[in-house]
Amino acid sequence: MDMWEIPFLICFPLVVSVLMFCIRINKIRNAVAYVSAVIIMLMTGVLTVHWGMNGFAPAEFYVETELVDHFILGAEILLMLVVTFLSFKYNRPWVSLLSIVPTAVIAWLELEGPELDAISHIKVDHLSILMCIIIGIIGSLIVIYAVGYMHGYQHYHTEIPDRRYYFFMILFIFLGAMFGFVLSDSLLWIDLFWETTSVCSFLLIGYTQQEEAIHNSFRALWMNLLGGCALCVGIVYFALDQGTASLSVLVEQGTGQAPASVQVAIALIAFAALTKAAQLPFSKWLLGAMVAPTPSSALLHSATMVKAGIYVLFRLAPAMSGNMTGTMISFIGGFTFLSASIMAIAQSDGKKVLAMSTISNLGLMVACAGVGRPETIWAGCFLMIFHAVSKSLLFQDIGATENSLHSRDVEEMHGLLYRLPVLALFMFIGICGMFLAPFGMLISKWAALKASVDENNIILVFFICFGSATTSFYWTKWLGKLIAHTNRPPVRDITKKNEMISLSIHAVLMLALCILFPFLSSVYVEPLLMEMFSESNQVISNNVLYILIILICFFFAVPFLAYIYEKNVKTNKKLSYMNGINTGKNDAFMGSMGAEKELVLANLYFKDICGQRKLMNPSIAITTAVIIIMMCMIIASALGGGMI
Amino acid sequence: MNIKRSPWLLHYDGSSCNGCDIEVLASLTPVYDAERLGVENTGDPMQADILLITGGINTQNAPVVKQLYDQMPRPKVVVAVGICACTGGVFKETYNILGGADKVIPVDIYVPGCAARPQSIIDGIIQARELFQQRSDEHDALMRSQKGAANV
Amino acid sequence: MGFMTFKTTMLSNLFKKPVTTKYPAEPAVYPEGSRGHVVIEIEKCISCTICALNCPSGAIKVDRAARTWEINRYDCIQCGYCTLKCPKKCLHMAPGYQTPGPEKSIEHYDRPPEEEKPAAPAANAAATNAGDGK
Amino acid sequence: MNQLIPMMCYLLLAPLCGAIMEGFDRKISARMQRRVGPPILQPIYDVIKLWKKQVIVVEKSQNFLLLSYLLLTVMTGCMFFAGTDLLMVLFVLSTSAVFLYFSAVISGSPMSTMGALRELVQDMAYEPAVLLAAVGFYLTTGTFDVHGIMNSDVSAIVKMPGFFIAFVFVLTIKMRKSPFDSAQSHHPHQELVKGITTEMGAKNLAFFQITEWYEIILMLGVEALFIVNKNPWSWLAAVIVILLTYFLEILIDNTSARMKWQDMLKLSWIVTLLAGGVNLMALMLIR
Amino acid sequence: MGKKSVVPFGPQHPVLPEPIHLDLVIEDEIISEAIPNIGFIHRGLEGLVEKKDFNEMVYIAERTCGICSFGHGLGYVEAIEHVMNIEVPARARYLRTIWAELGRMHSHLLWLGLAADAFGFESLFYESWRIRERILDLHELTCGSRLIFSVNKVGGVIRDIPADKLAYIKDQILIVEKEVKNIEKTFLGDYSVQTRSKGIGLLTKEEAHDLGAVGPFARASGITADLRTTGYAAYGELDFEPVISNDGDCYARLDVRIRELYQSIDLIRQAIDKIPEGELEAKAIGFPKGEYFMRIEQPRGEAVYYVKGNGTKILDRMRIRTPTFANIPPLCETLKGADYADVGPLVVSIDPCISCTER
Ligand code: SF4
Ligand code: SF4
Ligand code: SF4
Ligand code: SF4
Ligand code: SF4
Ligand code: SF4
Ligand code: SF4
Ligand code: SF4
Repeated sequence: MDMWEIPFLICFPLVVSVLMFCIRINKIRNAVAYVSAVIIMLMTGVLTVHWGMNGFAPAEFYVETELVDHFILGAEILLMLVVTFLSFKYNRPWVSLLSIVPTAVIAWLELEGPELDAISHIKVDHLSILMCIIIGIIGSLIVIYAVGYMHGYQHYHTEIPDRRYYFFMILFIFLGAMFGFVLSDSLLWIDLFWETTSVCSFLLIGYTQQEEAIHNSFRALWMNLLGGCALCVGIVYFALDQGTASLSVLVEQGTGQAPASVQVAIALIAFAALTKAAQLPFSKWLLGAMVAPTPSSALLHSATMVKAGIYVLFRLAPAMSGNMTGTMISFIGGFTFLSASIMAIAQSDGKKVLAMSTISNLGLMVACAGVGRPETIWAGCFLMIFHAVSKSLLFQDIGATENSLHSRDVEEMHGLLYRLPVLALFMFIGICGMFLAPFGMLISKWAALKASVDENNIILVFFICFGSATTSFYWTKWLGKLIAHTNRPPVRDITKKNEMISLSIHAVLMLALCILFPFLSSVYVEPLLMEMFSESNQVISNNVLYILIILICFFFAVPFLAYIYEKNVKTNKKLSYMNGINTGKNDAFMGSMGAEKELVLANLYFKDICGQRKLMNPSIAITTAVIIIMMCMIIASALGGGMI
Repeated sequence: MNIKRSPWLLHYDGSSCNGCDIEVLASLTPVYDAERLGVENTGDPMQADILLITGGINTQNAPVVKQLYDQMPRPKVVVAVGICACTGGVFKETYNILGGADKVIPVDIYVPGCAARPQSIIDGIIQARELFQQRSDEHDALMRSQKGAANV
Repeated sequence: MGFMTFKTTMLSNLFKKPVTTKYPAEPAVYPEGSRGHVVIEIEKCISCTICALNCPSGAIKVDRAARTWEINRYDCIQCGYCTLKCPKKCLHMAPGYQTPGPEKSIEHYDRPPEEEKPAAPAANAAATNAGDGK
Repeated sequence: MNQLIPMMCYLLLAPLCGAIMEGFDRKISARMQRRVGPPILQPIYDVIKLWKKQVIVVEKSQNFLLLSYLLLTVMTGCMFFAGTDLLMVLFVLSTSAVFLYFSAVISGSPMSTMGALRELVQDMAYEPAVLLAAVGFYLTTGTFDVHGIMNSDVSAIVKMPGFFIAFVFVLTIKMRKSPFDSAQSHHPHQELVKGITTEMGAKNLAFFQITEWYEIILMLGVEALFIVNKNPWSWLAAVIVILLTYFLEILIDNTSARMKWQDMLKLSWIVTLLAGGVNLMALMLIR
Repeated sequence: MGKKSVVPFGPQHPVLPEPIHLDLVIEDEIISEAIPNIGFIHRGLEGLVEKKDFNEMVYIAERTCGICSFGHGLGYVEAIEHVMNIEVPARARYLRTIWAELGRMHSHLLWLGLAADAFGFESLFYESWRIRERILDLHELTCGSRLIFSVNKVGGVIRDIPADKLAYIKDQILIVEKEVKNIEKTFLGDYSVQTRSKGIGLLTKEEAHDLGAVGPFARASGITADLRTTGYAAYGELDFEPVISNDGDCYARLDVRIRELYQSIDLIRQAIDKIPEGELEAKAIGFPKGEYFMRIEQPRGEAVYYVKGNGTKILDRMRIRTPTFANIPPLCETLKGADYADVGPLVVSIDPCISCTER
C-alpha cells in the first residue's frame, strides 16, 4: 500500500513556498496562494478518504530512506546556519549555541553513531489524521484569510516594509513542516520538523523587524530551541541505548516497566513539548508572538505550532499514565490552565486575551495528556478540535476588527454588535465556542474533570474547578461588551472578501461541530482511543450524549423562539437609568460641571490582583522550580533504579 | 386583578429640609412599617409605582424630577409629601423655589404637614394605592373595550 | 471582633412582639400639646389680621369686610406662631393632622354676624374632615 | 414515568414554593427587626403587579434574553429533577447565568452593567464550590447521576461534611443574601441601586423573580442530595435540613453587613479550598 | 479611555436620601476621580430674611434642616440675642441644652442607621431607627412635634418641661442607653461591619486640619474641636470632654458618634439634675441693630450663624455656614482611591446634610 498524498502534503507546500518567494506580483502570488491553499485542503480530504478506504487502520511507510535521511540532515544543518547567521546579525550570538549543539549531536548520531534498527519513518493513524485535518483545513483557511488581511495590513502599516512574498513563503514552509511533523514516526525526522517550526515561528514573529518584534522573536526562538535541545538529547540517549529512533517504539516501551533511557527520553521529550505548547514557565514567547501580523498569530496559536506540543504529549500519553513524568506534566498543565486564565482576566487587549486563553486551554490539554488515560485523551481531543476552530476564528476576526476599528482593545468594542454587526457576530460565535454549554469546549472540560476525579488527581480537580470559573469570567465579560447597547455611530466594515470567506467557513464549522459532536465522538475519537490504549472508556455515556443533542437544539431554539415571541410584544423604549440626570441619549449624562459628560463603562479587570505583572513571575518561579525538581527526581530515580 | 397590594415606592428628595425626607424613611422603619401594606422602597424608577416627592421644585431639580417621573412605567401615582412639595411651603417666596411638585409633574395626592407625620404618609400611600388600582382597572377596561370593538 | 454578633438580638427579637403601631387600623395617639393643626374659635375672632400678617408661610387669609378667616392647610407649617400672636387667643394648636387628599383645599370660616348670639361655628364642607386624626 | 413526575412537580410547584419561602423569609426578617412585615403571599402579589405594568425597556432584546434565562433555568431544573447527570446540570446552569448577564449589560446603563459585572464575580465565587460538591457526590456514591446519588445506602453528607459547608456558604451568594448581595440586593438601599436588575421593570422583573425561585428550589434540591438516601425517612431529614439552612441564611442575612465583592471572592474561595479541599483529600485517600 | 469608567452617582440615589451628585471616574471599581455637584436642593432660605421679620425667621431658620432643626433655631436666636443684648433666663438655657442634646441623640441614631444601611446591614438600620423613635416621642412630648421643635423664640423658650416629664425623659434615656449598648457591640465588634469600616476612608489629622473638617468627622481624626466647650446655652455649667479618636477611618467615626451618644445621655442627666426653676423668657424689646457671629456645635459639627440688623424688624443679612459645607473638601479627599462600594458609606460617614449646605 502506498499513500502518495503524504509526500505530496509535505513537499507541495515547500514547492509553493519557493513560488511565493519568486513571484513578486501581488495579484499573481495571491492567486497562487489561494489555489495552493485549496489544493492542500482538498488533498487533506483525499488523504483522509484514502486512509479511510483502507479501513481506518494504522499504516506504516518508508522503511528504506537512506537518501531522504541525508537530505534531512542537510536541511537540519541549513536551519542551524540560518539561526547562527541571524543570531549574530541581531547581536544575540549565544542563541546560536542552542542550535549548533543539538544539530552537531544529531549529525554525529547519524553519521558516526551505531547502526539503528530499520523503522518505518511515516506512520498514519487516527491521531495523525486528526492533526492533518486540523492543519489542512484551518491552516489553509488561514492562508486564504491572510491573502486579504495582509493587503489591508500593508495598506495601513506603511512603516512596515512590504515583504509579503517572504511572509507567504514562511507560511507555506510552516504548513509543510507541520504535516511532516504529525506524520513522521522517526524521531530524527520529527526533530527536523520540530526545529523547522521553531525557526519559522521565529521568522514570522520578527516579520515587522521592529525592535519589539525582534526582541520577542528571539525569546520565542531560544525557548523553542531549548525545547529542541531537550528533544535532541532525549532522542540521542534513547537511540544509543535502545538502538532505534521510532516514536511508537518509545511509547510502547514506555508503558509499563520502562528502561531508564526510555523514562528519561520520555521526560525530556515531554519537557520539550511543554516549551512548544507555551506552558508555564515558557508562556512568554506566545504572548510576545502577538506583535506579528494576525494570520501568523492565528496560525501559531490555533492550528499548528502550539498543537505540535500537544500532539507529542498525546502520543506520549500512554507512557505517562501514572508515573512521575505524567504527574509533572499534568501539574504544569493544570497550573497553567488556572494561572493563565486568571491572568487573562486582567487583559483588555483582545489579542492578549486570546493569547492568554490559548495558553490556558493548552494547559488543560497538557494536563489531560499528563493524566494519560483514555478519558482524558477523549477530552483532550475535543478540546483540541474546538480550540483550533474557535481560536482560529477569533484571531482572524480580531484582526479584521482591528483593521476596521483601528483598535483591538476589548473596551473599544462596546456595542460592537451595533457598529460592526457581521464581525461582532462571528466573534460572538467564537467566544461562545470557547466556553458556553452546548459547545464542545465546556463538555470537554466536564469530561476532563470527571477523568481526573477517576484518576484521583486532586490537584487537577481543583485546577479545573477554579479554572473553569475564571475562564467563564473573562469570556463572559467580553461577550457583554459586544452586545451592550450604544448609540455610537457604526464603523465602516472594510473586511476583504477572502477574510469573510474564511471567517464564515469557520463559523459554520463551529456550529456544525457543536451539533455533530456526539457523532464525532463515537465515529472517530473512540477508535482513536482504542488505537492508543487498546481500550476505550466512554467518558460520557451515550445516554447523556443524546440528552446533549436535545439540549443543543433546545439551546439554539430557545433564544430564537423567545426572540420571535417577544418581537410582537409591544414595548416602549425609555432612557436608561442614570440617577435622574440623563441628557436624552443613553451615552451621556449631565456632569458636575454643568456640561454633558460622556458615559463610559469599563469591565472589571482586577489589574491589581491578577495582572500579568503580579502573577507572571511567581507563576514562572513555581513552575520552573517544579520542573527542575521533578526532572531531577525522574532522572535520578530512572538512573538510580537502573544502577540498583 | 388586585395590584394595589404591591405598591412600590420611589422616593425623591426635591428640595426638602430633610424633615419630610426622614419621615418618609421613618414610615418604613419598625414603628410604622409601611411594608405591611406591601410597600417596597425601590430606588429605581423603572420598578416604582408610586413616586413620593418631598420638598419643593427648584431650577436645578426640575428636570430631574420630570425625568424620574417619565421613567416610571404606567400606571403610576405621584404623592407630594410635606407642604414644601405641596405648595413650596415656607420657601415658596424664595428666588429659587418654583413651587410645589405640581409645577413639573401631575401630583395625585397631597400629604400636608411640616414635617409630614409618618401616619399622614401612610394615609397618602393608602390613597395612592387605591388610585393605582383604579388606574390599572381603567386601563384594563379600555383594552377590553378596544378588543371588543376590534372583534365586532 | 466576632461573627454574627447581632444574632442574639435577632433571635430574641423574633419572639418579641413587633413594635409596629397598627395605624390606620387603630387610630394614632398623640401626646398632649402635639402641634397638629390650627383650630379657630371663629366667634372670638375680631378679624384683626395679625395672624395672617405674621404667619411665616402665609397660610392664613383674613378678610375683614367679608368677616372670613381662611386657612390653607397645605401651606401651614404648624409652627404655632399665629396662636402666639392672636390678640384674642382664639387660635389653638390641636393634635391630629389634616388628611391627605387629591386637592389642596382651603378651609373657610365665616364669622357669625355680630348681632346674632354665637351659634355653632359655621364651617364649610372642607372643614368637616379636619382634625379627625386621619 | 418515574422521572416525569418529579419533573412536572418542579415545573409547576417550584415557583410557588419559592414564592412562599420568600414570603416567609420576608416575614421572619421583619419579625427579627420587630416589624409586622408584609403578608406571606406578598411575593406573589408583587409578581402579579409586575405582570400588569407597562413594559418599557432600554433595549428590546432584553425581553427575549430574560425569557431565555427563565426557560434555560427551568430546563436545567427539570433535568435535575428528572435525575440526570449532575455535572451537566451545573454546566448548563452556568450558561443560563450568562443569559442573565447579557440581559443586564445589553441596556448599556451604568448601574446594571456594574451589577452584572459583580454578578459575574459572584458566579466565579460560587462555581468552584458547587462543582466540587458534584465531585464529592461522585466520590462518595460513584456516580454523577442524581438518581444514583439519591439511591445510595448512606447519606452523602456523612462522607462530605466539608463540601456541605462550602455549599451552604456559597448558597448565600446564590440566594443574594447579605453579606454576599453585592450584585443585586433585596434590601432597598444598595450602592448599585437595584444592581443587575436596575433596567428591568414590569414583566421583565417578573421573569427575573420567577427564575430566581426556580433557581433557589434547584439549589435547595442539590442541597437535599446531601441528605437523601434509600431510606424514605431521609426525605424528611432533607426537608428539615433545608428549612434549617434556609433559616440560617435568613439569620446570616440579618446579622451581617454587605461585604465587598473582593472580600466575598476571597472568603468563598478560601472556604471552598479549605472545607472542600480537606474533604476531597480525605475522600480520595479512603477511596 | 483604557479601562476607566465614567459614571454618575446621584442625585437620585437610594443610599443617600438627599440629592448630591458625583461624577465618578472608576477603574476596577476603584475611584480615581470624584467631582461633586450640589445645588439640587438649594432653596435660597437666607434670602427670605428680606421678606420676613426677625421673629418669623426663627421658624424659617429651623427649616434649614429637619434633622438638627433645633440647633438651627438655637443658633439663630442666640445670635439675635447677642445683638439685642438679651440675658436669657437660666431655666431656658437648660431647657435649650436638653433639647439640643436630645436632638443630637436623634441625629446620631439616625446617622448610625443610615451608616448601617449604607453598608448594607438592614436590620441594624431598623434597630437604630427603632431606638430613635423613643427620642422622637420625647420631642413630641415636650415640644409637640417629632422633628421641628418650634420652641425657641428670641429671648427664651415657649414651652416648659415640667418635672414629671423631666423624670420621664430620664427613664427613657436610660432605656436608650441600654439599647445603644446592645447595638454598639455590633457596630464596633462585628466582623462584617469591620470589613466595611476599618481602614476605609482614612483622613489623617493633618489632612483633616488643612481641609477644614469639623464635628465628629474631624474628631474621629483626632482634632479636639467641640464648640460646646465655648459654653453657649448651659454647656458652660456642665461637665464634659470632647470625644476624640485618632484612627481617622470610618470605624473611628462610628466609634466617636456612639461615644457621643453616651456623652449626650450624660449631659441630659446632668442638665436635668441641675436645672433651676425660674422664668422661661426675657422680654425682647426693640429691634436688633448690629451684627454677630454665633458658632454652635451641631450634631455634625460647627455651624456659624451671622446676623446683621439695622434697627428695623427686617434684618439686613442672615448667613449660615453649615458643617457639611466644611466637610465636603475632606470628603472628596477620602473618596480618591476608595472603592465604589464605599462611596455610599464614605459620603454617609461625614453625616452629610445637603439640605443645610444648600439651604
Ligand atoms: S414641609 Fe417642612 S419639614 Fe417638610 S421639607 Fe418642607 S420645611 Fe421641611
Ligand atoms: S401654625 Fe404657623 S404656619 Fe400655620 S397658620 Fe399658624 S403661623 Fe401660619
Ligand atoms: S389674630 Fe386672632 S383675632 Fe386676629 S384675625 Fe387672627 S384669629 Fe382673628
Ligand atoms: S460666588 Fe456663588 S454663585 Fe458665584 S460662582 Fe461662586 S458659588 Fe456660584
Ligand atoms: S446671599 Fe442672599 S441674596 Fe445672595 S444669593 Fe445668597 S441668599 Fe441670595
Ligand atoms: S462661599 Fe459660602 S456664602 Fe458664599 S456662596 Fe458659597 S456657600 Fe454661600
Ligand atoms: S470666601 Fe467665598 S469666595 Fe472666598 S474663597 Fe471662600 S468660598 Fe471662595
Ligand atoms: S447638618 Fe444636616 S442635620 Fe444639621 S442642620 Fe444641616 S442639614 Fe440639618
